[in-house]
Amino acid sequence: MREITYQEAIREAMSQVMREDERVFILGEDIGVYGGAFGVTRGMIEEFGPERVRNTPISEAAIAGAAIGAALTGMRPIMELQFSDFVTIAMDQLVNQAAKIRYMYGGKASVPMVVRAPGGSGTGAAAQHSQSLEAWLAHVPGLKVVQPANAYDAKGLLKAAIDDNNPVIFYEHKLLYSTKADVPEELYSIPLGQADIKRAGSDVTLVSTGIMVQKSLTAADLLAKDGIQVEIIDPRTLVPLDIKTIVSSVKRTGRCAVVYEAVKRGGYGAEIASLVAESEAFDFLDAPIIRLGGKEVPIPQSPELERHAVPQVEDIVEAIRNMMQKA
Amino acid sequence: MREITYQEAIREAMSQVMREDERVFILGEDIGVYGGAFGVTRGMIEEFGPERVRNTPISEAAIAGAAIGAALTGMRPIMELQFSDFVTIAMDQLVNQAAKIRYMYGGKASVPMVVRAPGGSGTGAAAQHSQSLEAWLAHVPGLKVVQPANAYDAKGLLKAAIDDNNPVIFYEHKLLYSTKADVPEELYSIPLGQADIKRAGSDVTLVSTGIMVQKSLTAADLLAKDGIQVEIIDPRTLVPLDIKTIVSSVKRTGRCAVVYEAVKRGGYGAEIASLVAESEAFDFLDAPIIRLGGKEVPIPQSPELERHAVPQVEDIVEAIRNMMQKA
Amino acid sequence: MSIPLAKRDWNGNDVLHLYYQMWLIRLFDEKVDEMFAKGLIHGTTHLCVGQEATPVAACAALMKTDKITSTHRGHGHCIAKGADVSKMMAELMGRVTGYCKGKGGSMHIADLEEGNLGANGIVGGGIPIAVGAALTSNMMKENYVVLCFFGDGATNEGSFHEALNLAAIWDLPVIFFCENNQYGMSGSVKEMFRIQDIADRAVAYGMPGHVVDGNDLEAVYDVVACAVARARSGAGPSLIEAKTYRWKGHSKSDGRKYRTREEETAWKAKDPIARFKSRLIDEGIATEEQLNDIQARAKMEIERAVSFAENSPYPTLEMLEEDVYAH
Amino acid sequence: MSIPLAKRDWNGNDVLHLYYQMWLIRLFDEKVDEMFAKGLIHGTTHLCVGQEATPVAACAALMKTDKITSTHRGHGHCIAKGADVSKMMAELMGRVTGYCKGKGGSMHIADLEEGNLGANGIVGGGIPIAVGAALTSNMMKENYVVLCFFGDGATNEGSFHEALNLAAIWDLPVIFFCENNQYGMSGSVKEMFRIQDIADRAVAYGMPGHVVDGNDLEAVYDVVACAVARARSGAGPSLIEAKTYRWKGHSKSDGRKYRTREEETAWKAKDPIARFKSRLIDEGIATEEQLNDIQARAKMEIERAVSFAENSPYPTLEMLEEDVYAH
Ligand SMILES: Cc1ncc(C[n+]2csc(CCOP(=O)(O)OP(=O)(O)O)c2C)c(N)n1
Ligand SMILES: Cc1ncc(C[n+]2csc(CCOP(=O)(O)OP(=O)(O)O)c2C)c(N)n1
Ligand SMILES: [Mg+2]
Ligand SMILES: [Mg+2]
Repeated sequence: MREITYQEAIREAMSQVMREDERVFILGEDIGVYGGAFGVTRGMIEEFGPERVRNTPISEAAIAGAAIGAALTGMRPIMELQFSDFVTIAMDQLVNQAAKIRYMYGGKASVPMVVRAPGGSGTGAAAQHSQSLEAWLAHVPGLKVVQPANAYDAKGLLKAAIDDNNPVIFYEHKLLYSTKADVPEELYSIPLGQADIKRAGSDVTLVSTGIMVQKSLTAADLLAKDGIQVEIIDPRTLVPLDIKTIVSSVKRTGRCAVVYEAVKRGGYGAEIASLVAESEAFDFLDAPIIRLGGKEVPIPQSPELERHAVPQVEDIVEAIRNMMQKA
Repeated sequence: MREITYQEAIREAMSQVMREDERVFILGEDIGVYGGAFGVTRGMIEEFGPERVRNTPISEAAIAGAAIGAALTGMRPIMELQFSDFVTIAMDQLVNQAAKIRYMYGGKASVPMVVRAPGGSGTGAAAQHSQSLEAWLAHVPGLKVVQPANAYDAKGLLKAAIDDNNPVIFYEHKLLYSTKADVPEELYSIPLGQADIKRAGSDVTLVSTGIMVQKSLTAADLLAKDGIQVEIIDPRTLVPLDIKTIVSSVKRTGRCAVVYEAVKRGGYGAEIASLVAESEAFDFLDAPIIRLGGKEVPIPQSPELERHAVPQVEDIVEAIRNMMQKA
Repeated sequence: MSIPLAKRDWNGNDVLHLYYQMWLIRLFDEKVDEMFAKGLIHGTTHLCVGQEATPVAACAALMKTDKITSTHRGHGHCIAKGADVSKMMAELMGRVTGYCKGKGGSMHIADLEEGNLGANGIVGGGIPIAVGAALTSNMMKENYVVLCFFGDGATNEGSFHEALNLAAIWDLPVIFFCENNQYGMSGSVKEMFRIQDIADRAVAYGMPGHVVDGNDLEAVYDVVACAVARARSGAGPSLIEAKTYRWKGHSKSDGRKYRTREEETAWKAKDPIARFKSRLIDEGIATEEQLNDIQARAKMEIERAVSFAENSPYPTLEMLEEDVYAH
Repeated sequence: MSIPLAKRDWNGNDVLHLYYQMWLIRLFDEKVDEMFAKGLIHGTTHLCVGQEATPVAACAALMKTDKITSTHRGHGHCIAKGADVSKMMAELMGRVTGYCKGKGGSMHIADLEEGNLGANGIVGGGIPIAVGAALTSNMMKENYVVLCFFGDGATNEGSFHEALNLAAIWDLPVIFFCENNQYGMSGSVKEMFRIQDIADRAVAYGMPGHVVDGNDLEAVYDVVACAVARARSGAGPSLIEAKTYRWKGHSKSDGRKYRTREEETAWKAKDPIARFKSRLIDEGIATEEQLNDIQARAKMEIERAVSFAENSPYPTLEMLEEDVYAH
């Protein structure tokens, strides 16, 4: 199989779907000849033209609203938020409109749209361009939230997101764009709500999301040298969440850690930890459930500060080691 | 001491502070002669005039931004969001500006402002006017989040919020406005970050926020008849959170339940439950930590559906009973 | 006004039906007012008594396949676009037979079959959605136009601005129709704008702007018909401002302190229904008696609606968690 | 342009100092470009080479006590308002001696002492904040004015609209200054607007709008001075649109596919610095040699800034969690 990048995988999924379904189109800032701030749509306007790869003014509320109106009347728009931080401007449309329309209308309408949102820190772009705000969206009934951790997942999950008849927030991570994986050329779908065991292990269940999956894999290799076998579960989608896979793993390992880049306080990892704490796995727990998340700070620009603002491999290693010592 | 309503307590705190400090003023929609959608500012424009009780156009982003700019240059604005749901429109200003300015500027500025936000369901106002979105704001470093459960707390916490040198989101609950409590006439301050044990008990620790405190108190009375002694802790402020008081209670009771009106999935109760699960109280737990929160639905209009969308007294009673049966 | 009523084609509509519709709207909202006062309706509602000419005239200029977006003050729009008042009344009363199964209530009625994409509880929230619906028409060559209703207050929201610009640059078939009833809740247009005519805002987007007497059914019809023709031909959007007045308070419990009783009386003298009635009689289209019969027929229809609603069941509790996600 | 340079008072500024400032801005940004290419600066940056006349002229028309708000493309504004380029360079390099201790970086430099309320990474984010700062001036009778910088692209954000209306109805002392450099990232003004002049948007708020050649320092100075006088006298805000051009790409890695090399060349021929230089020589204010000396002095100042920054320490890790909240 060929290796392609996460960025290419996303572009490929969009392009393949757009070749098949004329209702699918993309809209967003600078997605035309510029190719998007991260180059994800590069070359697409050349293939699909400016009608289906629509450059918009800098108006996140209107872009989201236009996507909603188009979805409500039969299209399947993909909106690119240039940085996921700008979701702050589109919140009313996404939360009060997209998420609720179906329910408020008694099930008589649907809003099939995808919001692609590049998130995360690590590029030195500072506090307003580095956030991980997926917990907000995951709190809202009516939205689905996807967070692919590698190129393979990105392609399959994006296909599923586009096919879904609901508004789906698709969180990409800037630092993952250039990472590679084996990705089939043909289109395939990974069902929303299916966790993936990224590594099997017996000592501790590590639930990691987004870019933390990569870091957890590296940490697990290091921990394996100490004889600690970490099982890494990537939920892949926060809503719907495959809590079953997580709970059954914790029942086997007796230990649970949750790692996410978002600010620890109030991050979605809290939901995951709480679900474990109230599940049947509780009786199997040999140690407190721990969470590693971003520090309670806006992301700073200075490189070392930025690095230390979110969990790194060494933090994961240390936390798991401590956890294994307890109990 | 005299009894006054929650609404009166809030108005009294604002008025008393405004008499003392000319930098404090209020801005928002229809807060002038109309007195605000819930009557909280009634009579204030008559006392303080239209300069300090400023009616604004329907422009939540600009209202928030104007408050920020005023705060940054020496004022202490209080912004009234007509319904807390409209925070969706002010999110960029509150999250990307107010919360981060101090940090981004290396500590050289401060943004002392209060955002009063009436939240919650129960008035039949349906999905776009009934949300409890405090978890979003509590996830954001740089913001503080307050949620008073009765008139006494409302007055003291609002005074503390106005005195605080940071942006404070002050979540009021519509159904609490008409509830009464003994409230001192003179101005007093309740420190942010100090939980209140609303009822002492030995069998289970019930952490309740906002309107759920009242419901929990009623439930506790019913449970006491069965011989179940519930300890009710009201954190009063989500950020900063007095986790110490919670943890020490759970260590005594061995059981923890968290009740909140917001949608259960991703609500701030998940943060509280997770903190308990990773704390030293873990080893004292005799049963899984449970959460009661809103159902995963937009709030419906039809009265019975609306009632059932969020925890009610009977749900709390039942959950605690079940919890006591286990273990 | 110079063209005799009988010589107009009214876009295929029977001119007396327009008269009937105005009465249906007025009597519907008067009934709602009465039922609200009696506690028979839960929640909130916004009445458009006095503003009957704008929805009726605007919708008369549309084809059945054309679409509208509506607002919190949406009963008139809904009726004018062809809704069944029984299902509307059932919705307001939270019954399962309502347009939204009772989940939406007054502020969220949608009637997709007739092309009503829905009311909206968020001021300005529907404007970008209308643009998106027009985008579908454009991309799929469906040739429908979208008429977007909103109030004067809504034109101070950022969503108005972003949406109008987007529609303008993409030449979308939207008619932005502002019902300027002089107040956004308590905010007078005299205080909330430094301009005389909201229609002048069209200049900012390079689209035509028109001011029209909103209590003159014929004048409104003419200006909308012209904008519809323009939109349908691909020449792009227009902004229309219709000056009118709401006779009742903003919503329940409005003391109307922000305006004088004299002003109200002066506007009531410009009753759009009475005015049209005189025209019909003066031009010999119908006799006073015939017109009174029409009014009586509307009254009966409203009575039927009330008894339909009162005899309808509430949604069952099982329905609470349905309709959140589409499959 | 008709007034001889020597006869102008330039608001107390030395005319040669303005020339010096333009060079300081250009050389600063060219140095940043170079260092960025070499990997010496982390993160992102937006250069204003070619746009030196607008900040220098606009700030010259202000008093030291007046304030500005700035944008992502803010180095010029910052320097023109009196910042120390050493502290700016240190900030870009993430050093503790920078304006924000290295926490903010290029997009968040604030210099409160000189009245620069800060750059902003959110397009349009600073506009409502400027209005708030002007509100303080008004309420506290501080008599300062606020000059709010933003780009053409920002005028399509809702925040622009809401903020301008608010300033207009409250007659606040703000000058809304749009640097129309023809593009918002890749979005050409020709595609993103249906109007010729952004200044025409002033009509929507009932404030004066002015178009000016942004590469003509004198013309910009005159129009700003006039708007400042108006604002200071209490007559309210103005909107100024200065037409200019950014010579470099939008930020790092911009292939500039959305515009032609011919267009760039044509604009470079309108170099604002060269133009002002000719004026100074033609009017006999300075000789070519003297002007070259000024330029050389600016170059030295930039070199000093670089070595200051390079020799400055990074913030320590303990500083990561400081400055989130004010005490
Ligand atoms: C975003 C938002 N802000 C505020 C409100 C509260 N609110 C509901 S209707 C209304 C007045 C709207 O005025 P206008 O647009 O003129 O419509 P009208 O009520 O006059 O028909 C307000 C402030 C809201 N629903 N949504
Ligand atoms: C709300 C928001 N949307 C998008 C961006 C990404 N972005 C940064 S600068 C820019 C272009 C801004 O154009 P303009 O206002 O004309 O300023 P210029 O860059 O030309 O100086 C864009 C789209 C952003 N930072 N903030
Ligand atoms: Mg109105
Ligand atoms: Mg620009």
